[in-house]
Amino acid sequence: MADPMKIRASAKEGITEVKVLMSHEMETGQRKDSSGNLVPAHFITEVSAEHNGKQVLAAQFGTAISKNPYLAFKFKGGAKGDKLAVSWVDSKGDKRTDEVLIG
Amino acid sequence: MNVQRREALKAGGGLGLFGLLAAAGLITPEQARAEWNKSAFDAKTIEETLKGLGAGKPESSTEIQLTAPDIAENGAVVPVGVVSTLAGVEAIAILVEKNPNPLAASFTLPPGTEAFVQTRVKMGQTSDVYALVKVGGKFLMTKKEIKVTLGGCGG
Amino acid sequence: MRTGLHAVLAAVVLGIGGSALAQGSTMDEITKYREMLADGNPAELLEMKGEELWKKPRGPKNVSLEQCDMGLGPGKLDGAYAQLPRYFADTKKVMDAESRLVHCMVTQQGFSEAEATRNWFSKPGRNSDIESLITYIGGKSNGAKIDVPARHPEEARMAKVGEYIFYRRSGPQDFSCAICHGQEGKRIRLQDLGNLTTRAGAGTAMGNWPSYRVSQGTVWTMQRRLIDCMRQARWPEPNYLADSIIALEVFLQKTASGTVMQTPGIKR
Amino acid sequence: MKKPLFAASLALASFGAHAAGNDISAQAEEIFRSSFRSDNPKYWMTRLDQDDAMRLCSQYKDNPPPKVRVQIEKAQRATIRYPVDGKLIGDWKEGEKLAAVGTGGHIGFIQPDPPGRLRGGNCYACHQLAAKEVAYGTIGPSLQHFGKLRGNSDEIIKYAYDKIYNSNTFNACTNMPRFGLHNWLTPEQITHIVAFLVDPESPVNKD
Repeated sequence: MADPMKIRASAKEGITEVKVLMSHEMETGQRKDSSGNLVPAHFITEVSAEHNGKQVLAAQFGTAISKNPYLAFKFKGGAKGDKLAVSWVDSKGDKRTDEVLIG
Repeated sequence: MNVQRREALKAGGGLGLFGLLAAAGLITPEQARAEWNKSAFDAKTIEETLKGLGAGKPESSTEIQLTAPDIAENGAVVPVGVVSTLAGVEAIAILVEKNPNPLAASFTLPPGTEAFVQTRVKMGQTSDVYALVKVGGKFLMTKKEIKVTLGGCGG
Repeated sequence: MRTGLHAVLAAVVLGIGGSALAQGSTMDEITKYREMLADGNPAELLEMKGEELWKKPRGPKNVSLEQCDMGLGPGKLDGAYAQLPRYFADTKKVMDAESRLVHCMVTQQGFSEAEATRNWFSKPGRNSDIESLITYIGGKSNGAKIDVPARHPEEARMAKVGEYIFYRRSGPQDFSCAICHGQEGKRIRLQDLGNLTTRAGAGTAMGNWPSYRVSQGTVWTMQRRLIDCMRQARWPEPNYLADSIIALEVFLQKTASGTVMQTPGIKR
Repeated sequence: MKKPLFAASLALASFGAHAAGNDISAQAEEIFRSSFRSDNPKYWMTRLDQDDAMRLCSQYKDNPPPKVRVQIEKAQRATIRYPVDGKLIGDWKEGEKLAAVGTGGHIGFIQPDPPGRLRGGNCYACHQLAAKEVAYGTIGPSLQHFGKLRGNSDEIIKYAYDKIYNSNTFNACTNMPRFGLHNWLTPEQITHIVAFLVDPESPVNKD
């Protein structure tokens, strides 16, 4: 099972800033292992963030996003204590959702 | 995490993340985006990528800012941000011209989300990096060169 | 300057300052690069995982590591890393954070030493519990002062051994640690090289580890860092937890004592 | 390249007995030596052996007293070998490539070099050379415009060759490796790097 994300969400002057770290190998499909064989691509393809159940960001990733992806964005609204959830799904169908309260 | 959602995610199978979220009642079907844009992500040139994104030939704009260092200490992790002063930005994409597949990421911004994203990309070599922005159905862009440098000890 | 010709050449060399200006902006951009990475250090993912591993009952004895004594008493982690390596009376050995952690995994959780150290570093597709645990343990000393006075005779001896190894040159590149880390204000390519013979230099180096290495996509522990320095010197690799590595750590931590830890770090 | 890189230095004539250091050095050497796997291939372990220059430099923390310094420099000068055809200046384009390559020579189990890995001089790790390469180190002096400033007389060419072949000839215990002595670079490869430094057409002197 995928490891948890680290999410920070903080509201200030009507804007919520969200910073997310996801734990993922982000294999490009172009790396060779020690015996010279190509390691198949395995990477997060889609990310979605919802504030109190309403989507505030949808992202699609390619293999060029770095290992252990980082993502930051901002949206209007959001108050301390609101729920902020981030979900991802990868090219093998693995998925993960984590939720924090906006601080 | 909400139990219902966990179950929905487990049962998801081939629906795609946003299809799933829609099925779970978390987002409306209108919000459920298209499947992963294979043709754009598999494209090998900037032109093909723009075509895959339906962006045609975007004009360059000074109202888009690509925040990134001119020089990256390592190509495996290059911080890149896109900010725009334009109102009503609907989507943002980041492209690295000399990567095997230029498209690194695309973002859909629902109303209320600021024209601001930051992430980190891999760069195989020194290259132009493009920030593409969709606003009012129209595509605009800016680009800058980021130099990728080698480390000293010899790998 | 031993020969006339050399003296002339050296004088000419000193006169060159041609691209100092351009180089200034190069280093500004590298600083910008490092600053952009500092917010959102992926080491935090390992820290979270390490905390879970620390608290979870594991191993043949199914106990957690919460009673592990890292030098400040059972379970006392705050500031412990900053005071390692140190002499432990129960093992009669000078141990660093990693050897002490493995000791706890063996004596308290019942792992064999081979099991405990099998994945002492990660590779793509192979996680390392030790990496996560050390990131967590190191993080518990964030903001703490490094304090390794090496007063115990065994610690003092190890500091001397470490100093010897620091200056020891061999291999097809004539390297020693001191070659790159014995002078002030130098770089290799664009990477700043700390002068590890000074308190400030050793402090900057020691206080940032464990550190996320963007070129490697994971956190490196101090053992991994030093073993890899030896690999880069084109020497064979010392064994994990070898006394020579612990001795180097004592020497460096002693020099760095008094500086404040900022960990986990993030580096190239 | 299976030949021990170290053959040349092991063959060096010995001068002076094992450094008579303080108490700790024998013990420290023992601790250091016992840190390695006993099943390491023999030629890996030869990389831990020290010739007289290494031993003396280690003992004096790279700052030997004048007498020892002279002794080292004299012995090192005697090690320099030249290409059979006697030509000390090669192809600067080859030299440019060699100056940039920092890989090669890694052994061990964790991250050895893949087969066929290039081995170069890694000059940019420590020196500024061509203006276009911004990622240069500062452990050694800047060598930008080396030829432009010094010309390309036979004397300069020989100095550059000798310095790369055995840096300790001019400066005992310098940080710079002894590239020729260790067979890290062949005499021919050294002539290419010499050309990169002195050829008026080389980017070291052009820009």
